[in-house]
Amino acid sequence: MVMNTILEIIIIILLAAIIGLFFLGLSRKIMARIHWRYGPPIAQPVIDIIKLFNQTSMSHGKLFNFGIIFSLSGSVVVLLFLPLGEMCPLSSSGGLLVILYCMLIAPLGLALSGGEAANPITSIGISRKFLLAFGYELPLLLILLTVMTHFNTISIVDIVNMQLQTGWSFQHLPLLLSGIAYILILPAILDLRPFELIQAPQEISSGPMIEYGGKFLALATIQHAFNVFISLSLFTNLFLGGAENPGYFFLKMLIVFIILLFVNAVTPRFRIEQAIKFLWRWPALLAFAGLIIVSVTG
Amino acid sequence: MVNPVLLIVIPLGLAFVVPFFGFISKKIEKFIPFVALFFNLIVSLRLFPRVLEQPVHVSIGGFVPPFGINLVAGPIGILFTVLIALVGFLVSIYAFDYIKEKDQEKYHILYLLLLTGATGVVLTGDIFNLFVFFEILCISSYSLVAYFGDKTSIESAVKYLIQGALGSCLILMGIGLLYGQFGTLNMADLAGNIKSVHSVSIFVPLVLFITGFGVEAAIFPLNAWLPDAHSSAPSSISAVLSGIAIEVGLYAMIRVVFTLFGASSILTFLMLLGVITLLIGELCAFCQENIKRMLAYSSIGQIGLMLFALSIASSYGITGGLFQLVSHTLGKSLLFLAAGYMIYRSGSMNISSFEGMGKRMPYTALAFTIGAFSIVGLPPFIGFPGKLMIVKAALFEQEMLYTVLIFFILLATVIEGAYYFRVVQALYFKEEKNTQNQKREIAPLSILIPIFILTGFIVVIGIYPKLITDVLVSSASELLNRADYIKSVMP
Amino acid sequence: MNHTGTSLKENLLSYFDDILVEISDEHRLTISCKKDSVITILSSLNRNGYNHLALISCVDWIKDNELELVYIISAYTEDSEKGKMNILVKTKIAREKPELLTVMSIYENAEPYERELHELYGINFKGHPRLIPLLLEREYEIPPFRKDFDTRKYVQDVFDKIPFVEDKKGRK
Amino acid sequence: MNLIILLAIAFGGALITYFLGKISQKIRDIFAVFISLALAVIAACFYNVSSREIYYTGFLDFPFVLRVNTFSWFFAVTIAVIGLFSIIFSLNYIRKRGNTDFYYSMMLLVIASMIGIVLSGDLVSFYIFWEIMSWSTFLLISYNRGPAISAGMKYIIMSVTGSVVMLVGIVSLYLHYDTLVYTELSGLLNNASSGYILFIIILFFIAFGVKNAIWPLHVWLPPAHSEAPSPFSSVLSGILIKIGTYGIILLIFVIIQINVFLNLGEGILSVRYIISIIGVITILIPTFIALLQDDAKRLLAWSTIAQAGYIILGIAYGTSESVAGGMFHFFNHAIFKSLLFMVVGAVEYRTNGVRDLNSLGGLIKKMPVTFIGGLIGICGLIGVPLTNGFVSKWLIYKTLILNNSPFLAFAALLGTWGTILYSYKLIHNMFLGQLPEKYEKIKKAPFSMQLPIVILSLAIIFFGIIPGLPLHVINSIESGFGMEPLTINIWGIASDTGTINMLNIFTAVLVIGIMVWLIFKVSKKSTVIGQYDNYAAGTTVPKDKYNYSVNFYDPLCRMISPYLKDFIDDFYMSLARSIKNTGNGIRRIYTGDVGHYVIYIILFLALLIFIQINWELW
Amino acid sequence: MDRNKLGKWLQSPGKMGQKYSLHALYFCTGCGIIEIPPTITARWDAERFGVIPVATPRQANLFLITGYVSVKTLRPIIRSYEQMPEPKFTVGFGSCPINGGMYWDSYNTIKHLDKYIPIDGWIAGCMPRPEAVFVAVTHLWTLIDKGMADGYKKYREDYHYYRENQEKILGKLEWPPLFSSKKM
Repeated sequence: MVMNTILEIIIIILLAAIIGLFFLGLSRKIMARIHWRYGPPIAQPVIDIIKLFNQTSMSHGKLFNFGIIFSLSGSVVVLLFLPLGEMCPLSSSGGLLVILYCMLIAPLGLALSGGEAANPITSIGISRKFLLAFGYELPLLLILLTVMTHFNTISIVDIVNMQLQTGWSFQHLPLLLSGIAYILILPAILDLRPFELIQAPQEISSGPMIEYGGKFLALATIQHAFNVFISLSLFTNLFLGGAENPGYFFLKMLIVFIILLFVNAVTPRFRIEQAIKFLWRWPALLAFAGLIIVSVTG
Repeated sequence: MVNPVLLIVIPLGLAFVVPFFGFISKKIEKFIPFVALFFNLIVSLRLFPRVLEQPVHVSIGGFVPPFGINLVAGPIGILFTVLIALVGFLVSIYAFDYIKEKDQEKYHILYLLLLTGATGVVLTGDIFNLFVFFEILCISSYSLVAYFGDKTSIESAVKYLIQGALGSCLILMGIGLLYGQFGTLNMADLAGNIKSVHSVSIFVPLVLFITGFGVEAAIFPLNAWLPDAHSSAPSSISAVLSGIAIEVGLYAMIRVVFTLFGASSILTFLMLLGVITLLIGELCAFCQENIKRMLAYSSIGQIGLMLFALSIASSYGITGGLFQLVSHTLGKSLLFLAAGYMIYRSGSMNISSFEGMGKRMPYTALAFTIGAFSIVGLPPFIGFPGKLMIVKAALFEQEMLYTVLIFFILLATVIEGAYYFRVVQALYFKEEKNTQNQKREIAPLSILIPIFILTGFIVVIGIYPKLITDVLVSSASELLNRADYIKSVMP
Repeated sequence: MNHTGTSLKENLLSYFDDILVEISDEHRLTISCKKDSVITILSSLNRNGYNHLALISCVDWIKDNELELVYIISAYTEDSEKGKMNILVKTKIAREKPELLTVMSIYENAEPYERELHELYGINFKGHPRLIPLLLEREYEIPPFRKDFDTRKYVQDVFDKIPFVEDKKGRK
Repeated sequence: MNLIILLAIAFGGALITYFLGKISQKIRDIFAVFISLALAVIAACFYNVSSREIYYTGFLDFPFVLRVNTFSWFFAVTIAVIGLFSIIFSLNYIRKRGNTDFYYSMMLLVIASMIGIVLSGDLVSFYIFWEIMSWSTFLLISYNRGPAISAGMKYIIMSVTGSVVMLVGIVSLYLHYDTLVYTELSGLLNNASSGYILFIIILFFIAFGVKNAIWPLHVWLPPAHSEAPSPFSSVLSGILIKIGTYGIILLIFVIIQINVFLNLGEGILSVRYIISIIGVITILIPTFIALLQDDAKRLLAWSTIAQAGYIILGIAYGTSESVAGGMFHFFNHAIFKSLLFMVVGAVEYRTNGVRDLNSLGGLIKKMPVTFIGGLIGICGLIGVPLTNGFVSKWLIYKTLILNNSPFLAFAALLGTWGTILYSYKLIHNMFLGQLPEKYEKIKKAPFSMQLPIVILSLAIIFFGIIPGLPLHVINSIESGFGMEPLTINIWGIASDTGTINMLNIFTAVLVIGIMVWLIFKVSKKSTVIGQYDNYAAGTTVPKDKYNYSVNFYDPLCRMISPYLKDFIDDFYMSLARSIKNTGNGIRRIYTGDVGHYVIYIILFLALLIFIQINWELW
Repeated sequence: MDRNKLGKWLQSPGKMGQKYSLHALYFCTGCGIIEIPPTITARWDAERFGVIPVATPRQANLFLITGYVSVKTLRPIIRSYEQMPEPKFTVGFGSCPINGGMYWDSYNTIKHLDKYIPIDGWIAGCMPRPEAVFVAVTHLWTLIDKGMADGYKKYREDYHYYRENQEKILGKLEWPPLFSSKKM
């Protein structure tokens, strides 16, 4: 039994890496196409990572190294809790709450190493990162609570199985509302344009990652790829009925991602106050309404 | 054969002998009160076990009770005598070093007279005799308040004199009315004849007595004299005044109301009066800057608390009240003695001059803190069982009025805590302003002995209150059942 | 010939004696005066409304060995007549050790102009709080904007002296 | 080894340290550490001994009972251990300060009285130890002089009010059932009228609320914690707050029995729900206020109030898992909060007294061990999965969600996110960023400070990975209270509705961490550079002018600060002022003119007679 | 993706990485920067060649020095160049960095930039058009292939000389020398 869980773990990690990097490459291609220009090859992120691994890099001390390692391993651990079709190695040892908490390790690791880089721009980047996280957590918590109280369970595998029987969770009104709210906050989670406050290259020259040289930047991009995969797979698991077969699962994720990219290509960047105000107004309202309906209809 | 009469005769006698000793050498005068009170203490302790079985009656001059003057040494009488003798004895030791003036004769004579008056009031069974001793007590305290001879002490003594005189003549009128009606002066005999209070002829003397004794016992509208008197008197005297004089006034009032008239419906009024006195005493003390005025107002508050407890006419109530009385006597006299010496060292009476005293005079400051904690009623000290018993007594009554009053009382104790803790903080945690005499002075031995003994009592009784609870229970029963008091005194 | 220019010319002439005022065209009035009366003229102009110092420029008359400073003054006002007026205050100072009082007390914004002139022409402005270099990185014994500064010779003996790394490595 | 000897050692130790101090500092320090060590060891070896000793002292015929069972053992051990660590921590911290004998004796007295509270078997001895704890804490809080005096005054006033209200409650209980011993008392309240039970709950709740800093009664905590000396504030917020929790658990589970408590009032208005709502408010508002703080210890004080809200929520919610979560969170909070206060204390000790977050920075280079302790502390505070804070919060959230009260769960989860923000701000402003010029030459924390920090951090990780041990103890406590225990194994909770298995999470994190570390090690070696070789858009990094972590969450603070004015504090202040004014008003009665006094006497006499004539009352 | 390209990729991924993902440092030095926006946006998309502008020198490996270099700008250029990680390439834009261009006799501009920092590629022309940039990029690829784009190695070996030249022009430099000078 242990063997096939290890096998499952390896498959999931590889799959996630490939899909994540494919999504990043695709996003740059789609952005280019929207800008009416040819755009880099799809495998550009892979090339970047290979180049970065060959570059020497400068580190600011042990915590600087530990931070990036901690954040990448945090993202990978979250990966193991998410069901991918019937493969879900660690679902027995932790439900949706554990996912919520493990998703917190990645930003904390990045913040710690950014802090160690002793650059004021990283401090601004980190404070923006946490403020934005605080911004989108409010609606995200409401959404997760609506889903959990609707299916009356806290393990994500049960949610996916229930969706398999009763069809996507979009049919029920409260879940529809919280689904829309989730789509509104996804750009904030994925650090896409309307909420791309953390790595705003023009303003704070890539925020916490300012001192990331060769291999640090490589690990950070891998972590970003995993983060994209995690957020999208969480969304599809909760709202789009999980994964009957992996191919169909990735297609659903891709569609959502493309919608977000269209928004990302055309919208300017929010200031941090405007971002928090927006996140605490519309998505929070929708999710709150969803929660009230769920807790009332019981 | 120890006769309670000795308790009065010896101090009275020695009081008048003091000037003669004066001729031999000025220094001996200091020791006479010390000797007298030590004797008093021994005698009352010897009487203690015998009195607990059944009260001791002595009729002076062989006359049968209703006619002659007789002393009734019941459990409550002996409790008070012990308290008076103990506090008096300790204050006399304190006075060795505290009273430095050259002609101390006046001080010692008056001091002994004051204590004899107090002992007399407590032991007597005859209301006129009660009045006489009461007068001795009041007059000696008027003159002792004016002992320093400066402007403020004389002015406050005169004010105290005027109000005290008014109170005494009200008492005299009451005695006259009663004597006119029943022809006898003996308390037990009077108590036998007074059936109900409702007839006007009985009610007026009751009201007169209450007002008269109320002045001395510092009840709310009548206690205007106390703050000035206690703050301008020398500290040893204000310790005695707060520790003994007002308690004796309260005892007299309670004795009159319970045994003489056996009135019950007026008690609710007294209870309300007690709570009002407590609240007013605490609120006024809260915004005082002068340490002795603050202690004086806090005495008013404590008296209100005792009155409230005593006027709950249940055995719990009276034992609680008496326990509170004992704790207040010990605690307040300790506070006055400690504060007195600190004022003597620091020169001024307001609290800001006490900053940093914790380092300069550690033992006196420690004693002051323990006294303050005990008055506020924090557990390991004597104040806590008192507060506990009062709350138990009040709640035992099951009525809504009592729970409301209890909340008011507890609010008052919080306010009391506020201003005592402020002084404690000033003692320990504030920097000394004028840092020239920073060296640690240990108070002279004669100051330290009374302070340590009082602190010892406070802590010991606080931890093990059974020592005095049985005395209190028997004295409460003596007060409550009026009938067997009459039977035991009358032949 | 608008009347504001003429009225201004009259009262200037009335106040100051050894100055030369002439109105070159419709909106320009040039005043040339001695070195030490510049301060008083500028403060009087500032007082009656011409409160904007546009620029301080300098001309190097190498032949008659003088540096000529030109203060260009105009007014921030709504009424268009006065607004359009440009007043040039010219003064000449010796070229060897050029010394002048700073005008920062009248026009705050003169500070960078005076630093620039100090750096590029070597004029020392007495009373200037911070006469530190503004644009150039290196020290020059002859201030570069002066006519007797030969850039080509300077480039030869500064930049061309610096060897290429290969030859330096080769030689060592 | 019966309990009275334990108490005798504790209280005797406190007195003896005072007098030993007069002889020599060294002996006193060693003696203090020895006493607290002895307390911890003796308390620990009462593991599953449940004994009861009754002593009939002369105290007004109330029996004086001492009892120990797993419930009191659990609290006693935490108190003794945290007390031991804070005394070890204060060996260096207090050496340079004034009257240290007073400090040590008071510290031991506070610990002794807390152990007394926890071991007491009846309400009177509970009350006596409670009061001793209050006034000794008062003396210790105002130890620091200056602003600490007003903080101490505020603390003592509120705690005296609370204990006075409790006194009324105790006495009324005594009069109703004329026994105050827990074992006899627990059964009796079932048949009492719900009105009376509510009256008792309110009274006791005010007293425990003051100590536990529940929202409306929390006003004394921020000034008290930030002014008290650091080792004492770690005791203060680590365990003293929890004595209020102990009281509430005692009230709900021992005196009133859980089933009676649960069906008090119905639906929304049930007592259980109201207390949970108070707990939730205690989580939310202080968390947001903590965000605005600039002083490290005040920030930690507000966070203590927030975490106490979790414990109240957990206990008052009533299901066995939530109570287990609440009690486990008590245990965790004692550990990581005292750890964080020690970290702040160490920094304060080294930079002699600087606690302002805006002027610290970059201390990781100088105090690495303290940083690691602080990091693990905030991970525990946040509840990062491998620390003990996670398990207890998970338990609370699980029951809240599954028992269909999502709004409470939402508020609690939002509280966690607020905790993340302010705890990261604490670590970032103190340890990360540029090291200012003036802290170049500070040394690392002395050994006596590092020892407790290291041990407590290991404890956080250890109990995070193996939550089974404390949960086993909590299970036996819950079965003692008559609730069905949780199904737990050594690694976590295995109940059917939701399981966490810390072993799998730990191995997963470990394996993946090592994999990533290997990838990191394999690639090119990176050169280590100092803090001045940094990107500054082409210029060199200016010394001391390059620290931007001043008021860290400024945008959010600007948005929320207008709503967070602490109106509760203003209310109490205005109350105090009004009492003072009435006092001044009443003082006017004593006009000083003897004529008025005589008139008062006559009027009093007239009043008495008038009442008698008209209404014949007497 | 023909087979020999794939072969080349496999046997030296490092070179492939450096070639096809040149992250250009977004640092406007001179008048040439006005040419960069059209090259990286829709009209002449540089991203097809893997050239993306990056904010900080730490993440960049291509340094475009566009236009004349004044004495004052030389200081940030050197600082940024030294902060870039090791396999780094610099391309001189326009004639000014080559030999001073039209400012050949100005007292304030640097004439031969490669006296101060190694330059791997030059693009002649007084502000070359974007197509010339792409020629330069492809030319850089061939250089990388042949291993001739070793400016950074030269800089590391002869750091002492470069440092001497720089201090001749700029006076004392605030930051400490990058490589501790083994020779001399």
